[in-house]
Amino acid sequence: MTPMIAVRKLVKRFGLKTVLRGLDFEVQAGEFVALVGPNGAGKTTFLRILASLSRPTMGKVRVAGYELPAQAAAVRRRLGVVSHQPLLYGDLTAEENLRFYGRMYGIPALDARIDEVLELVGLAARRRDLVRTFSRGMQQRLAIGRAVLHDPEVMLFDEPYTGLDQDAAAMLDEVLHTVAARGRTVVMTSHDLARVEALATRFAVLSHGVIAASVRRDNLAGENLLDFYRRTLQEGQASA
Amino acid sequence: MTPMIAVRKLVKRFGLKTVLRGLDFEVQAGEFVALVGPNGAGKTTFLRILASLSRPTMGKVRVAGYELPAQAAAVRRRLGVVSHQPLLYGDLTAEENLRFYGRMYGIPALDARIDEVLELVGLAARRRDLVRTFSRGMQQRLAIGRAVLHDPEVMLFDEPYTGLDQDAAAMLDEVLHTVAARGRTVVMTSHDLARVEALATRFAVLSHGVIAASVRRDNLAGENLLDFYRRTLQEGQASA
Amino acid sequence: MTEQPVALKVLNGLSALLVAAALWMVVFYAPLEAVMGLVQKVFYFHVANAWVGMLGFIAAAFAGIAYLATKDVKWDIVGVAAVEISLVFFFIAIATGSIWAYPVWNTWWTWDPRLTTAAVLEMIYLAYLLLRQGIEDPDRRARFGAVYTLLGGLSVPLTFMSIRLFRTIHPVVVGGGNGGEGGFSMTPAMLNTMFFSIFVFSVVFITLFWHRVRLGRLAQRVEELKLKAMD
Amino acid sequence: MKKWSRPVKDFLRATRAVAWKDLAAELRSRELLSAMLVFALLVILIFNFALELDVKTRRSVTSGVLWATFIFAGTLGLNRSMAVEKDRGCLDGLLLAPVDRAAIYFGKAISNLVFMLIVEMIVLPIYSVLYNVSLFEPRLLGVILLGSVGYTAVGTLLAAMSVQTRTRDVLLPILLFPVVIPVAIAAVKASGGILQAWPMEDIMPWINLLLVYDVIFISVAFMVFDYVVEE
Amino acid sequence: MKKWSRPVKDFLRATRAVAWKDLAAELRSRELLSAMLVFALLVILIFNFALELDVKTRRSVTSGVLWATFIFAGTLGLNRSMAVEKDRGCLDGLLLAPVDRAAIYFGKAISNLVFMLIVEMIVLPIYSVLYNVSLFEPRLLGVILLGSVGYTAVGTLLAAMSVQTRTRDVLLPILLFPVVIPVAIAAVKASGGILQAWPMEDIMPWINLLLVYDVIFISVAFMVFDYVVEE
Ligand code: HEM
Ligand SMILES: Nc1ncnc2c1ncn2[C@@H]1O[C@H](COP(=O)(O)OP(=O)(O)OP(=O)(O)O)[C@@H](O)[C@H]1O
Ligand SMILES: Nc1ncnc2c1ncn2[C@@H]1O[C@H](COP(=O)(O)OP(=O)(O)OP(=O)(O)O)[C@@H](O)[C@H]1O
Ligand SMILES: [Mg+2]
Ligand SMILES: [Mg+2]
Repeated sequence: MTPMIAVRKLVKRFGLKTVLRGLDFEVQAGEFVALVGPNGAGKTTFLRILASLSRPTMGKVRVAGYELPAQAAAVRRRLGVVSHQPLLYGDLTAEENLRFYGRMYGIPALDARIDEVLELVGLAARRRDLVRTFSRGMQQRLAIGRAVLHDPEVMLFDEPYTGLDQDAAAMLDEVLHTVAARGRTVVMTSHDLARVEALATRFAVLSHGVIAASVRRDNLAGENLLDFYRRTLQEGQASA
Repeated sequence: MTPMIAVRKLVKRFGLKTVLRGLDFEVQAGEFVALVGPNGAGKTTFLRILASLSRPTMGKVRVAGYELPAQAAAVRRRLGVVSHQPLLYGDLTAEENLRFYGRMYGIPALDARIDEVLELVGLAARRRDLVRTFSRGMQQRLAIGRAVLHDPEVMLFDEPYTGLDQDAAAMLDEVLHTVAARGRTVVMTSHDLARVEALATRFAVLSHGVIAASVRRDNLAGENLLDFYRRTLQEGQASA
Repeated sequence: MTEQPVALKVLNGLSALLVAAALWMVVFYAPLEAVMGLVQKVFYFHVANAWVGMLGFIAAAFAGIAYLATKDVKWDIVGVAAVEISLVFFFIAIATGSIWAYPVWNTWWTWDPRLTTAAVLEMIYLAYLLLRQGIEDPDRRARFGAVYTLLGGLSVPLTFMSIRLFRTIHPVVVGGGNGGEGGFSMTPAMLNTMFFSIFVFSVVFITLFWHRVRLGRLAQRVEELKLKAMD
Repeated sequence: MKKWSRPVKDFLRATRAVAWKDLAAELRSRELLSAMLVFALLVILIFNFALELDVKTRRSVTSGVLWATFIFAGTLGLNRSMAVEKDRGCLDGLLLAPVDRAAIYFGKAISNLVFMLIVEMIVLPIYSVLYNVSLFEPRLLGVILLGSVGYTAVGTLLAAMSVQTRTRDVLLPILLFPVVIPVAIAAVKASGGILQAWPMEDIMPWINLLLVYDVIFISVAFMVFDYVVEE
Repeated sequence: MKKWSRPVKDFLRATRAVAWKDLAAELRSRELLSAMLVFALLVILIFNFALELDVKTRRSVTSGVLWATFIFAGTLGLNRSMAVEKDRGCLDGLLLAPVDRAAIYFGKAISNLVFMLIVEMIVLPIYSVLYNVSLFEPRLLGVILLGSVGYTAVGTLLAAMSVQTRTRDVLLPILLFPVVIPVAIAAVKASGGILQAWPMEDIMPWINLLLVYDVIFISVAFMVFDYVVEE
């Protein structure tokens, strides 16, 4: 089976600053990988490269079987992204936002799909309200709807729980479970190790620009994720 | 003993939208209160009123023995605030930022105090660098330094852990412990109930514009904070 | 890297010699122009600076294309160097033009198409510097800079052609009539002096350019070492 | 008519979607148009005070004042229209869509052009009432269209750049004005010529210049837009 | 000299601190000043095209063009100077300090005024070279000072308002221009009178009007600033 995401010797520099230093990473179809690491480790940078928003300086990146950045359009078609920001237009209604993105993706039978997604994220009642009148939690809900609208094979979530209250977080948990149950591939970053521990099937620690360790949940062997994380960072420091 | 913060029948409206509906709240000197509640409950609004950044529509607010908004200047002198944003000037260095705020507060022996604070938040080595070159974690550190610069009696923290990694969070934990040990009063909001549970001496749930429940850590009686929080919100819903 | 290469040292000396030679030619070799007299001598530096400046702007546009195609920082350094030096040269052209204009046209400045397009050209590259200053991320700075030099390059031909396309009072002496106020026909000695000073300023340009690129490289090294130290 | 191939159809669909969402949002709030319009009137007012326009001078400067007004108001519109994209990270949202980036550029350029034309079509009659000059001349409308196309073509590109800088509040006019001046000159001259009833052969060179710049700006922007939005 | 009381001293200390940090930041980057300056030159350029200013009309419109330039460039500066406060939530940081809000207002207004005056002092000589008019007249400088004081007094207030709105990218000029027009007219008339050597008794009414507006604007801004920044 070819992996859904395959990254080899990925290097990313911003000017002279090297953020990713020869990172190797592989995700099989249907896996749910949690990407953890300290502030400024390069998690967002890495996800932006996977999302084709940023170009690798060196290295090979394949997503859903297509090469990046060469076949970016094919990758984008199969990708759903939730980032720090909601990527929504404040001056359009919830429905119009989805309609716009639906058109950009060329989704057939768009109206039916929009109804479905609004139902999923619990915004059906507010569909005709302008997004800028939405609270932070509601915007995040719609951002999630936007990301799953075209039913992507691969989902990238960058700290999606930031600022969400318990209810909204539960909603997101549910969406993630549904997505995972349907065999979609998910990569998610978070600083909330407890939450991540309950969700993901594999944990990868990004540190000093490489994946310093990666472990399947089944293989944590009783060790809790926080300890594993701490140990990985210390070993990294010792070897550096 | 007069309470450090005393709020009676506080109402705050934005236009027609009532966010706080007759909120009562009291904090004794030396208490560490965690303010929790769903998205859009009004936590930020409430803290901004306590910080004198926003005017109450109705009701009485006393902080550190002074009336708000009438004696705002006296309150401000005794207040330290960490908000979502760092409140720092990107075009000034770390040191210049602190010097500026120090002058605004009229702090005597400012240079010595600046050295001390930079040491505390671990930025002594970067004191002459422009703040806009700082990473998010470093900006948050300096924001904390800014808030404690004038050694305030009351501290207000609005989701200070957002986006911080484990190390930076540990640093903040330490600052909060020091502050609490010195008998300062702290009010902090957060959605991370687990973290809050370990820190605060009292928990207050803000919901539907009032403090729906408030409990001291000692009185949680084995119930965990999440359950208490859930129960409070449900009771609120039932009675509404 | 820290020591100047021999070729550069030779160029330094050569530039100084050539400038001296050009001065000599302008003062003693080139004949006095009959109508305008002494100020006409500014002509040789005026044209040479303008030419070299405009060529530098064009070079920056090509460096921009090279950067966009290869994403090699080298081309960014080349682009900035070319723009910065050309800005100075071109400013000298404008200033000498102004000095010439005062006795001949009886004003320091007039809004003639040539003068205006020249001023606009200078502004474009000032805007370029402001653009770079406003961007933190070095990649983006280089990319946006490259795109902007490309757009700016479009204005160079217009500036050059302005005296040949529009009715202006600025004279044309090369490959054109004798139009304008203050035009004159060149004697062979004048022509020689002009070409020689264009050559001299080109050499000076290359020398300065080399220095500036070296400076850019060194600055880059410093940044690199700083980053290493911080890691 | 030959059936268009699938990529072309996708391209047009995306372009239409981008333009549509700008127009839909604006149709609801009308805040961009009203801001541009009010600003345009204020600029005319300022010109009026600054120049104490009297009947004699008025005629000769009409086209200049009009274009200066369009340029200032246009900058406001371009700035706002791109700021909307940066607001909640929408630019990333656009770039994540599986469409050619050029389609995004054309979508934005089209909506910007439409806003600009609407403002112009309202300003024209107001101006002609205020200053008692007749401006209804089909050829004038043609020139305004050509000028606006060139202006928004390069303006959309530069707005996409400036909105990504730290000094985004101030940078757009500084980048845009000097680059767009050739278009502005040609437009002022051509419209002035039409209003003063010059013979057509005197006007045509300016219209041709406008056409040349439109083509150049559109093709350059089309080619480099990718570099402006990528990281 | 009588010793000032403690509140007054606190007030002055805070005002100085606010102005100092703006000036310190600007002294380092100089990006605001250079942006205002380049923009001012561009505005002059555009006016020049728009109006084809010739020597005869030039004299009578000098003061108008100058003031329009100052007004446009000033808006740019005001916008940026307030945007800096919104950037990382700094405005809240200012408001949290135990100082009178009026001190914050005066601090910002002073730094804005200083920026504006610096730009004006650079634009004046450039303008006088470009248009061959002499502008060195102590009374003219006095009028410019008075006009700039009125402009920044109300501009600082309105910038603080517009930066807090959703449409902050476009709102400031729309709010500011109509309000500031009385000051602008008085300033244009007074400077025009001085440049055209009117008798002093014809100029004085305008200067008095300027003074009156300065006083009114400063006192109104002083009184309402509190309402603008609080929530
Ligand atoms: C501030 C005023 C001036 C500016 C900005 C200016 C600008 C330029 C520029 C950019 C060029 C080089 C382009 C070219 O060779 O076509 C040039 C060339 C030249 N300038 Fe000027 N100029 C100014 C004033 C003058 C004056 C007052 C005179 C003489 C009356 C003059 C005489 C010439 C001549 C003869 C050339 C060579 C033209 C040719 O190529 O045939 N310039 N000027
Ligand atoms: N556009 C950019 N230009 C320059 N440096 C950048 C850029 N984007 C990111 N960086 C740098 O790259 C490093 C990695 O940043 P990134 O945002 O990927 O970290 P992260 O792992 O997502 O951190 P966090 O947990 O705080 O979100 C940081 O040091 C950051 O300063
Ligand atoms: N300036 C304002 N104008 C209008 N409504 C406002 C304003 N500020 C806040 N609100 C509204 O008041 C309510 C409370 O907002 P607030 O930011 O205080 O919530 P919060 O408890 O901090 O939520 P979160 O957990 O998402 O930070 C929200 O519905 C919000 O939309
Ligand atoms: Mg991140
Ligand atoms: Mg909040």
